[in-house]
Order: sequence, then structure tokens, then C-alpha cells
Amino acid sequence: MSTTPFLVLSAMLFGVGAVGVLVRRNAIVVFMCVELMLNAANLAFVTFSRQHGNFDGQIAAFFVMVVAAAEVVVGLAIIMTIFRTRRSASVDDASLLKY
Amino acid sequence: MMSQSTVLATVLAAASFDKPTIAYGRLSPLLVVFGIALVGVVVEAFAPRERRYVIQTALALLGLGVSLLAVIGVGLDLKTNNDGASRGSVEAMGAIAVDGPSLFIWGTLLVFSLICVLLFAERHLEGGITAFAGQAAALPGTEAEREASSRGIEHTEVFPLMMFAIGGMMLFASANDLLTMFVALEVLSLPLYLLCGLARRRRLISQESALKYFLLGAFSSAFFLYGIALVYGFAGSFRLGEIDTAVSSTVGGSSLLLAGMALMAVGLLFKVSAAPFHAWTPDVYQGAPTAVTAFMAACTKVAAFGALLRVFYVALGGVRWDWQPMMWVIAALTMAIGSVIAITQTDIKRMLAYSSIAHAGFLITGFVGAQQGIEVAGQQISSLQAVMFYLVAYGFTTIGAFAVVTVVRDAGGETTHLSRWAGLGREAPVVAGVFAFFLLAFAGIPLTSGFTSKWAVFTSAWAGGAWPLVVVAVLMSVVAAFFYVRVIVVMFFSEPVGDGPTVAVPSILTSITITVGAAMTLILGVVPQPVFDLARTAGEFIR
Amino acid sequence: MSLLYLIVAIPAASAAVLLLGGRLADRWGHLLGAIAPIASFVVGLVAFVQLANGTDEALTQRLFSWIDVGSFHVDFALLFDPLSAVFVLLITGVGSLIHIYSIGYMDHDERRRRFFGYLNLFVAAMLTLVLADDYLAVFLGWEGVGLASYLLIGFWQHKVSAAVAAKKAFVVNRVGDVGMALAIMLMFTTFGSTSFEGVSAGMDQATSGTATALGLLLLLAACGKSAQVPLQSWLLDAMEGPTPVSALIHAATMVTAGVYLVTRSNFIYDQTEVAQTAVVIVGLVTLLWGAVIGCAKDDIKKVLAASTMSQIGYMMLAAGIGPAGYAFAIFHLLTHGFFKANMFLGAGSVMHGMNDEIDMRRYGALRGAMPVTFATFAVGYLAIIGFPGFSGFWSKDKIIEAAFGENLLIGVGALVGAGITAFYMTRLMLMTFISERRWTKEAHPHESSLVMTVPLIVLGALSLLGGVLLFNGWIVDWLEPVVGPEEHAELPIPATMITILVFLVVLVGAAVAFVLYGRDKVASNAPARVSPFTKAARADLYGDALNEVALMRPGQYLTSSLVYADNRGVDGAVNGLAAFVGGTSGSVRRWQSGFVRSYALSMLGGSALLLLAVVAVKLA
Amino acid sequence: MIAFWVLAPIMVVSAIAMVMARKAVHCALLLAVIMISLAVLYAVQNAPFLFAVQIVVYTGAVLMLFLFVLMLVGVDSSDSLVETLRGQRVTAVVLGLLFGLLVVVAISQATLGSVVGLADASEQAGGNVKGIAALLFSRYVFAFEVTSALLITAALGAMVLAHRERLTPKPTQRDMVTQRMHDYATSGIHPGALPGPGSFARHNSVDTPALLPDGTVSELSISRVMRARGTVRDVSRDRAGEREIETESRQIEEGNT
Repeated sequence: MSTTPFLVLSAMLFGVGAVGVLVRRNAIVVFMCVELMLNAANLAFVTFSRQHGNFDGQIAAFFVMVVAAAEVVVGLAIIMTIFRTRRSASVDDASLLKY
Repeated sequence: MMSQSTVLATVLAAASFDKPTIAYGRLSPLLVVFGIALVGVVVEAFAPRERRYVIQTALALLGLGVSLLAVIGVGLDLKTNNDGASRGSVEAMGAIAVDGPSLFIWGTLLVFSLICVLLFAERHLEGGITAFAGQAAALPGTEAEREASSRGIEHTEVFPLMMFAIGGMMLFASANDLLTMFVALEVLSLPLYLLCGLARRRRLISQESALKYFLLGAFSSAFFLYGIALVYGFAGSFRLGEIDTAVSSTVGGSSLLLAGMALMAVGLLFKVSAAPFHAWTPDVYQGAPTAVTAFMAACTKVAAFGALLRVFYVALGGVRWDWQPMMWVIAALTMAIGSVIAITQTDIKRMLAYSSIAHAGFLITGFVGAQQGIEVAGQQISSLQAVMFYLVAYGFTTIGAFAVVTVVRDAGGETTHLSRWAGLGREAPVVAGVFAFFLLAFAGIPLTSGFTSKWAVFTSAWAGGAWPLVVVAVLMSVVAAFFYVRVIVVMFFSEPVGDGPTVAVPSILTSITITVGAAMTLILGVVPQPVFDLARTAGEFIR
Repeated sequence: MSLLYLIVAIPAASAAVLLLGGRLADRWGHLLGAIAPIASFVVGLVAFVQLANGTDEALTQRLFSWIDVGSFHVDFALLFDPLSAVFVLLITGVGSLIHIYSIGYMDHDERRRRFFGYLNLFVAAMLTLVLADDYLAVFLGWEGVGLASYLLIGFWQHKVSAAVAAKKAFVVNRVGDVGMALAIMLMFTTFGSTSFEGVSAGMDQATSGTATALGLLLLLAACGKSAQVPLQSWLLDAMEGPTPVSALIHAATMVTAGVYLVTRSNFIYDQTEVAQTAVVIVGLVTLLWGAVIGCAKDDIKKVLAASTMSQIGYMMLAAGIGPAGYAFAIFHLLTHGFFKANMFLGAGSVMHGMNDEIDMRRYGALRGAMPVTFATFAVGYLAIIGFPGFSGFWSKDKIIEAAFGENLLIGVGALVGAGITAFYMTRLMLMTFISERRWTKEAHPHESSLVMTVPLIVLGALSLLGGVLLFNGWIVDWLEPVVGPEEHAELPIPATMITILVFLVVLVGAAVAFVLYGRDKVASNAPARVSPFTKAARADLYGDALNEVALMRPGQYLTSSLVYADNRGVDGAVNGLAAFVGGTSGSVRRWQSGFVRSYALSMLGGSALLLLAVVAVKLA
Repeated sequence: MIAFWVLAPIMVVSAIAMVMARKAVHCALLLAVIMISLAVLYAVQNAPFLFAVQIVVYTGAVLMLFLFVLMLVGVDSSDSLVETLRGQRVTAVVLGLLFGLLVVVAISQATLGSVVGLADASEQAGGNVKGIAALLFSRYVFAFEVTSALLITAALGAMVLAHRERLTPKPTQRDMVTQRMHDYATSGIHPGALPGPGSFARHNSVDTPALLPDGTVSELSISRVMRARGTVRDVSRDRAGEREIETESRQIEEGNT
């Protein structure tokens, strides 16, 4: 089948993820939305891999998963730290630095 | 009926796996840095706590020094390629370009890192401990934190983290395929996110800066990744060279390519802190420990520009007409935002952050000229060389400036509010004088590196036809001069508020950093020739 | 000559010693500081003799190559040609006298060593500026003098006004520097070289558009440094610095750098009518502008500063006229250097004797108390108004003549300027030295010490005798290798007539001043809210209705409106721009709201725009 | 094909629901739905290896990590749905739509040509996994090695930020005993456990003091706070009653004998 529907789906997921980053306040949920964006990119990679008939795209998706795993660890560690300090996981509360 | 072994043999033959060949010698600078980082982790695990600081500092300095020597060794070994403009080769099965610009950037990164390690290792200013949190896991203001402080506990993990970041930066600037570049981007970013949150003082804003940097960084790398996906969709490969081939065989460029290019630009411009992707910079620079800020301001910029130039010149050089207008606008916007907002800043670190944004704009101005070595035919400096020179000049100055920030203190640690700097010229004329010198260099006064470097990027941009942008840039540097002078006026001509700032006497480490920064700022202003020569010898990117 | 570099190196080394030497150098610092320019002067003199007697057109010395990238090459080389030679002697000569004077003037200042360090730094930078053989190196000196000037204006750190003035000077100068920087880049991209030789050779092939652009950009630079309209506003404020600084930097040397630049770039201006006309207009406007402002100020140094502006306007005017004027521009620059330095130092001497009082309304009848100062000042006064025989007479007369040769209107403008000059300088003389005493009991005017009066006497002698340079057309011949042969334009009226006319106008100006300020009392407090001219008019001229209607009202109106324009209009433009930028900054920085989600929003917006841009380009 | 058209709407709806769900834990579960659907789409697109990895690594490990952290933060924590930044939500949605639209336009404008498919490549390589392995360990071997740096960084980061090291050795039981005896010797602090409150037939509460063997009240059995408030039950009357009973019973016993 044509690859276009898959790509459109991936663009939609990416867009929804981006909007989610902007509208959610819970840092963990914001981060989940970023993960959704990465997943959308993965779908595009896999789809293009099929389109071009080489495995590079699938390799890319694999790397993204590894990278995402590492990123999640670091990210959640930072979020936990700030949660323990402030007793709040809201990104809006972290706004001492401004102007 | 075939036996099992025959099936296996057939399958193996079909797979036809070639053992990868890796030129370890050529990659030795990278390998040394990563290797030292790993050794550092082992040291954290096994060495007794009180020895770790010394071991880690020594390891870091040693590793960076050896790596620098390796860069020089590899550099001497490079041969000019057939095209006559580039030198070097593609290594690690095509993943890494070990060419002139790569080595130049590696060398720059390593030198900057060397003097930043000294800042990281400074213990004199906090009374015998480093400026990093004793126990990052202990809550700010609790008994546990105080206990960690009073026992002189410090996170020596910062050294391996820094080494990982340096390795990532080196890889980022020399990656020859987009996938390696993405991995490198993360390798350099993750340690930085962590380092930002590890300040000993003002931990709330330090943690906040880590959170902001992390969330926005992850957001931007998602864009970068999606851009890579689209470009891959267009070209069917991640190799920069193969993308270039695909680009030149397509007339006018495909919309997939252009969209991918725009999204990749988002990720790269985020790292160089260009507007409108700059918003993280002031907050993170202000909140992070000052040593880390110095490191980020100099090294991240170098690495990110290395990658930006490589992607846009090598892979996307063929659609230059499509990305130049977009970069024009970005450059102008970045310069304007950086210079204009800096005027009303009241915090030194924040002001330097905006100045760093403005400088990113100047650098992009040079980048937009896109004058390549082949085109200028030895006539003038190419854009690449001009930008590389600027990065060297700016890096030294900015590290020096942040190093000065670390020594101006009051009871609560570093005192970064501008009003607290009033009268510094009387309190500590040497420190204030050196800082004023750095500011003049930022402003681009002749006989400082700021002048020669600005001159280099502006002329190359002008020669590339971007003269309106140069006019904007020169105007913006006037605006910028205004706030640099404002700080000088405050330091020398204002009455101190209260009991005034004090300048803590740093150990030899920070002193070396400040001295090197000031000396190089002067030397690159007076005799810039050797570095220009080096940049010219580096030549162009390998394709 | 291989020792050419010493001219720059001596003051530079001295500056380094003084600034880095610390308290050790406090005891003898001022002596070293004063010896340095003298030594430079001696070297310069030797070089000058060598140049005058030799057959070479110029002495050069290549020091090292500054930037060498491909075919682009900037040597750090020194060029000692007739034009540079004149400047070197002026800078080091007058500079030496001012240094010596400063020993006495700054005697009580505990930071005297530092002051001398800055002065030497300035001299070194200024010498770099005039000795460079490359625009890029000129720019180096250009920024260097800007920096030194900044340090010196703000030397008295305790005065807030000094700091503000220093900042203003620096920033306004940077606006001019934009012109210089862009001009250099344009040269580089057009000619591939920025040396005088390279650019001059390339100008033949250059389009007139390029020439005009270069000319206008350089003019912008000159306006900034030489305090020409519209970038003049910083000069009056710069008087916050110590008086020797005003004499050296803001009268005799640095502010003339613009004239030097235009004259030096004669090969550019010769190719472009438009830029030349622009120079002439700027010069003319400034000379009238400065003159009128000079009429309204009570601060003795500000009057002199306004007059400097005006006199430099004359030089710019001459330089803009082209080959007919270059030599006279430089000639007037020299004589002006003598008499203006003389008068500034005289003013400093007066202030020194009057407990740093600067308001002329608190002076009066000082001729008895300070005879030497009075005498030397009087010589300077006669020189500036162009009294026959004095140096200023020869130089200004030639410029006005050249102006008439260019255009009748310009000639008339220059002529009127001369009249106004006579008026405000006479006013200054009368208010300071002649009219009845208005100083308070605390003031004990006294003559200054020898170390201050000797330089005054030397400068007085130079102001008197400076005209000899024109003897036998020497200055014109001397500068010919650089600026080309003098051209004589057709004069609408005979030259002798012009000379007489100028003299008459000067006499009228002086007479008006005498009528207003010589006979009656001068109010010792400037009336608030009304221009001083108005007050003077009220006090003295109620009976003279005709006079009032015909002369005073328009004059009054012009003065007050110009002063208004200077304070609000032009100055306001600079301040307004600054305020605008600051205001923008203040509102724009609110975008940095501290909320990570807003930042992410701006990023998404940015990426949407980038996408929109490329996709729109693609689809269009 | 059918799989796509079935799953695509589910994924989009889940994604939107995820952005709108109030409770973070619901978001995580919705994300799990998307991820598993993605895994199926990978399988559909000739990527069996990624199908497995997506389920094992992404859904299995990464998402579980999210859930762990959510539990630490509090599973019940829910966002307030009131937007505090003016215009943020509207602008975000508008920009998001614009952005998505532009990407979709770019994709649909692109001339992708016919789909090559992975059948050939797989056959050549001897299977999907083999193909990926061959590429991973040749072309991308350096990137692969570098990811180890990434994982080490992550481990190091987690340790630095979350691990609180003991600065003093944990006291053993012996240490505690010694300390207690020491305290008793120097300041007379009671070395053992304090006596519990008294329990009687009629009262069994903390305000009832315990009685020592000699019948007196044990001061240690009642908290000082209660004493200060004066809410300690007076047991003397009870004791008097008890004594009566005791006497009576003794008399009865005596009388009986």
C-alpha cells in the first residue's frame, strides 16, 4: 500500500504531541508528549524505510528507542528532583528565572 | 534435504557481513575522550571519596591533553583531497568525517574544555569545595544538605559527565551521517542537562534551569529527529554526501526535503540559541553553575555551529537559495533580540547570555554568506573559515568573562546583580579591568579578538552578497556596545551600593582560565594570523 | 627611516608603564608621561627634516603583517608622508605642551599618574591613526582614540555627569564608527584591499555609486569623530573631562580626525560630486550651528567647545570643496590646533585660579589678576576671530575665499559664520577678562604657576605666528604630493574684496558684542527659563526698538531655536533613539515570561514559520 | 491495510485523549495504547524486529518507568484544567494545526514514487533481523557504540540526582545498645522501652497510667503532653474500688473458710 497514509498519521501524532507539550502543566505528561513526538518520528522512519527499500530507517527507529530510553531516565531524574524540592510537578511553578 | 549447517551457510552467505574497518588512529581524539569518561565512571565507583577529586581532575586534564595531541598528530597526517579544497577522509564506515574543519573544531573544543576543567575544579572560592552540589539528592535547605556541605562532599561525577559532553560535541561536529549526528546531539545534551542542575548555591534556580533546558532540549530534538526523518524520506539515506547527490539530482528541491531541512534547522538553531529558539538561553545560563555556563557558552556553540555548517554546506549546499532567505531573517532577528533585550538586563550572567544570543546572530550572518573556499579561489577567507575563527575568538572571551563572574562574590556566593557590581573598579581594579577588556572585545573594539573576528565574518558575509545583513549587524553591534559600556560605567563610575562587592581571591586554576582568556583575546586581536592560517589550512568540509 | 615606529612606540610604552606600574610609578609618573610625547616630537621632527630634504614622497616602515588571508593582506605599516608629518608634529608638539601644562593642572589629583597614562595612550592611538597606511589600521587608531577619550572624559569618576558624558561620547562615536566599518568592508569587497594605495588604485575602475557610498560612509564616520551635525551632541558634554583633555582631544587633535579622514580619502571624494557636496553641506551647517550655540552658553568651556565644532565645520567645508580646499583645511586645522589649545589651556588656567568656577557670569575683570593668561588668551582670541596678521586670519580667510569660489551661497554662509564667531568670542573675552568683577568673596583669582604659563606663552606665540606656514604657499606645496595640486576657482568678487569683507563682518560682530556686554552690567546669574540672549536683550536694549525688531528678535529666535534643537532635536534624536531601544527592550523582555510552555510555544511558532516559508517558496 | 485503518483512528483519538486527560496515569495508559498500536504498524510494514523492540523496550520498559515516577509523585495527581497563561491554549492549538497542516502538505506534495518495499532487502540480507544487524554493526557501528555513552550518562545521572549516599555508617544494634547504656550512665535516660499505659477492666486507653508492682502510678507510662493538659485519668478512685473488692473477696474467702 502507499506510504502516504502512514506519513500523514505520523504527522498528526507529531502535531498532537507538540500541542500536548504546550498545553499540559504536569512535567511528566509534558515529557510523555515529547515521547509521542519521538514515536511519530519513528513511524515516519519505518515508513520511509519501506518506501526506499533499505533498512536504514528501521535502524534509525531502533536508535531513537535507545536514545529515548536514556533520555527518559535523565528526564525523570530531573523531574523527580524538582518535584522533591518543590512538591509540585507543574512546569508553570518553575518560573523563577524570567525577564 | 539440506542439512542444518548448509542452511546456516546459505544464510550467512546471503547476509554477507563485512567486518567493519575502523581507523582507530584517525579517531583517537574521540576515543581518548570517551575512554577517559569511562575511566572516570570507574573511579567514581571504586576510588575512595577523598581521592576522587584529585584523580578526576588529573584524568580530565590528562585525557584532554592527550586528545589534543592526538588531534595535532592526525592533523599533520591529513592529505589534501582531489578536489583541492578539502583534506581528510571519512572514517568509521562513513559515520565520521575526519577532515580539516573537524580537526579544527576538535582542537578548539579541547582547548576550551581544558580551561573549563580548571573552572570546574576550582575549590578555593567556596572554601575548599567545588561549586557543585555536595548531594544533589538532598533537598535544598535541609539538614542533609548542610551536613554534606560541612563534610566537604562534592559531586566529582561532574568530570566524567563533562567528558561525555565533550565527546558528544566532538562527534556532533564531525558526524557524517544524520543518525550519528542525532545520537551525538543526545550524548552532548544529556550530561549538560544534568550539569545545569548541580549548583551548590541557589539550587532552586539551578534545578529550574535543568528542567527548562531538558524539556525544551527534548522538544527541539524531536523536531530535529522529524526533520531527519523527512530528509531521509527524500534521499533514502542518512549520509550527508548521498543527500547532497540526491539534492543535486532533483531539480528545485522537493517539498519533503525543504520541510525536513526547516525542521532540522530548528534543532540546530536551538543549540546555537538563535531566535526564536533562544528562549532557554538566558534562563539556563543564569541558573546553571557558572563554570557550566562558561562551558556551554563556548563549547556548545562551537559544536553546534560545526554541525550546522556541515549539514547546510555539505548536505544542503545544493538548495542554498532555499535556505538562505530563511537564515537571513533568523540572523537579523537573533542579533536584534540579543542586543536589544540585553540593554535592560540587570543580571550579569543573563546579560552575557543575551550577548551570546547576539553573537550567535553575528555568526549566522557569517554562515549565510556561504562563501566557499572553491568559489573565493584563495582570494579571501571563506565563510567557514571566518565562522571558525569567530568561534575561537568568542569562546576564549566568553569563558574568561564567566570566569570573572565566578570570583565576584558576597556572602551568598556569586553576586550577579549588576547593581552589586557598582564600584568594582575601585574595589578590584585588575578584575574589573580584565572584565572591561572582555566587554570591549564583545563590543568589537580593535586590538581585541572581537574586532578581527567580527571583521572576518562580516566581510565574508558581504562578499557572499549579504550586505544588508552586514549593515544590520554593524548597527546591532552599536546597540550592543551600549550595554557593554553600561556595565563598564557601572563598574568604574558608580558608587558602590552598601558594602560593595568583594572579589574573592581564586586559586591558580581560575586565575589561569582568566589569564588565558584575556591573553587570547588580546593575541587574536593583535596577531590573528596563526589562527587564520590554521583555519585556512583546515580547508573545506569533505564531501 | 627605521626609527619611525618610535613615534608611536614611545607613548605607547610609557602608557603601559604608567597604567601597569601601580603606585610605584606615582612619584615620577607625570614626568615620564610628559617626556614621552616630547621624545616622539623629536623623532617626528627628525623624520620631518629627512622627508623635507629627501627626494622620497614618503617614508614608510613595515612593522608586521596584521592579517594575511589569501590575497587579502593588511600590513601594520607606518606611512610618514607630508600629510601625516604635519599631523605628527601637531599632535606631539601641542600634545607635549599640554602634557607639561597638565603637570601643574593635575597637581592636586591623587590619580595623576593614571591620567598621564590615559593621555599617553591617547597620543599613541592618535599617532597610529595618522601614521597608518591602511584604513583598517586607521580604524584601529580611530577606536583607540575613542576609547582613550572615553576614559579621559570620565576621568573624574565621582561626577555622575562625567560618567554620563563619557558614555554618550562613546556611543555617539560608535554610530560614526558604523560608517567607517561599513566603508572598510565595502572597500575590501570591491577592491580586495583596504590600504590607501590599493583603494586609490582601485578607485579608477570603481563605479560612481561605489565612490558615493564610500564617501558618504566615511563622512558619517567623520561626523561622529569630529562632532559634526548630526552627530555633534557629545562634544559639549565632553567638557566634563579635565581641561587639558578638552584642549588636547576635543580641540586640537582627536576631533580633527574627521578632517584628516576626508583629506586622506581625497582620491575617493574626487570621484564623487554627491559625497563632496554632502561634506560641504555638513561643514556649512555645523559651522553656523556651532557658532550660534556658542552665543548662548555661559560655561566658558562649552563656548569654546561650540566654537571648536564651528571651526571644524570650516575645515570640513574646505575639505569638501576638493583640491581647492584640502590644503587650507589642513592649514586651518593647524592654526586652530594652536589657538584653540591655547584658549582651552587659558580657560583651564582661569578655572584653576577661580576654584573651578566655569560660569563666565561669575568672572569679569580677570585681566589684572592673571596677566599672562589674559595676554595669551587675547592672542588666541585675535587669532580665532581672524584679526589680520594673526594665524587664524590667514587660514580662515583662505577658506572663505575657497567657499566663495565654490558657490556664492556657501561663501556667504562662511562669512556670516565669521561674524558670529567674532561676536561670541568677544563676548567671552569681555565677560571673562574685561567687564567689572562679579566673582564672590571666596574666589581668589591668581596667576597659575610657571609650568602652566610657559605652555600658554608658547602656544600664544604659535597662534600669533602660525600664518608663516602659508608663506610662499609652503603648506600648499608641501601637501601637494598627497592631495594633488591646488585648483583655483573663479571668484565672483576679487580676493582682496573678500578679505576686506571678512574683516568688516568680523568688526561688526565684535562691535555688537561690545555694545551688549562691554558697556553695562552682565547679570551674574543666568536667568532661568529664558535664553541668556533674551535676558541680555532685556537688560540692555529696551530703548532700541529698531535694533530689537531688526536684529535682536530674529537673532534671539534663531539662537533659542537652535539651542532647543541642539538639546532636544538632535540630542533628542540620539536620546530618543536610545530611549526607544531601551523601551523596546523593556517590553520585549517581558516575552521571556519564565514559563517553559511559553518558550515551547515560541519554538513551535518559529518552526511553523520556517516551514511556512520553505513550503510557500516551494509551492509558489 | 485493514490494520492501518483500524488502528489509525484509535491512535489519533488516543493521542488527543492523552493530551486532554486530567489524570497523568490515564495519559500513560493512553500512551501505551498508541505505542502498542505503533508496534502493530511496524509489523505491518515489514519491521518485525522493531515490533518486538517497541513492545519490549518502549512499552515495557520506558512506559513502566513513567508509571513508576507517576506513583512516586502520586497516582491521583491531576492537572487543573484551567489554563493560566493567557491565550496559550488557543495559540498552541492554532499553531499545532498549522504545523501539522504544513507537514501534511509537504508530505502530500512530495513525489515519492513507487514503494520499493523491504522484501528484496530482507531476502538479500537473509531476514529482517539479519539485515538490521548487518547494517548496525557495520555502517552504524560507531553510533551504536556511542549509545553506550548515552546509557552510562543516564545511569550516572540517575545516581547523581536520586541516590542519597549515607554520610555516616548505619548504626548497628550493638551500637544502639551501647549508646543507650551510655545515656543511662551519664544522664539517667531510661535504657529500655517505656512502660505502656495501664489497662484495666474498665479503661483501656492512653490516658490511663500503668501501675507499678507496689501499686503506685508509673510516671513514664503517660506522655508529658497529656500530663500538662491535665487529661490523665485519675486511677486512685479505681484503685480504692479495687481495694474494696479485694477486701470483700478476702472477707468472703475468710468467711467461707
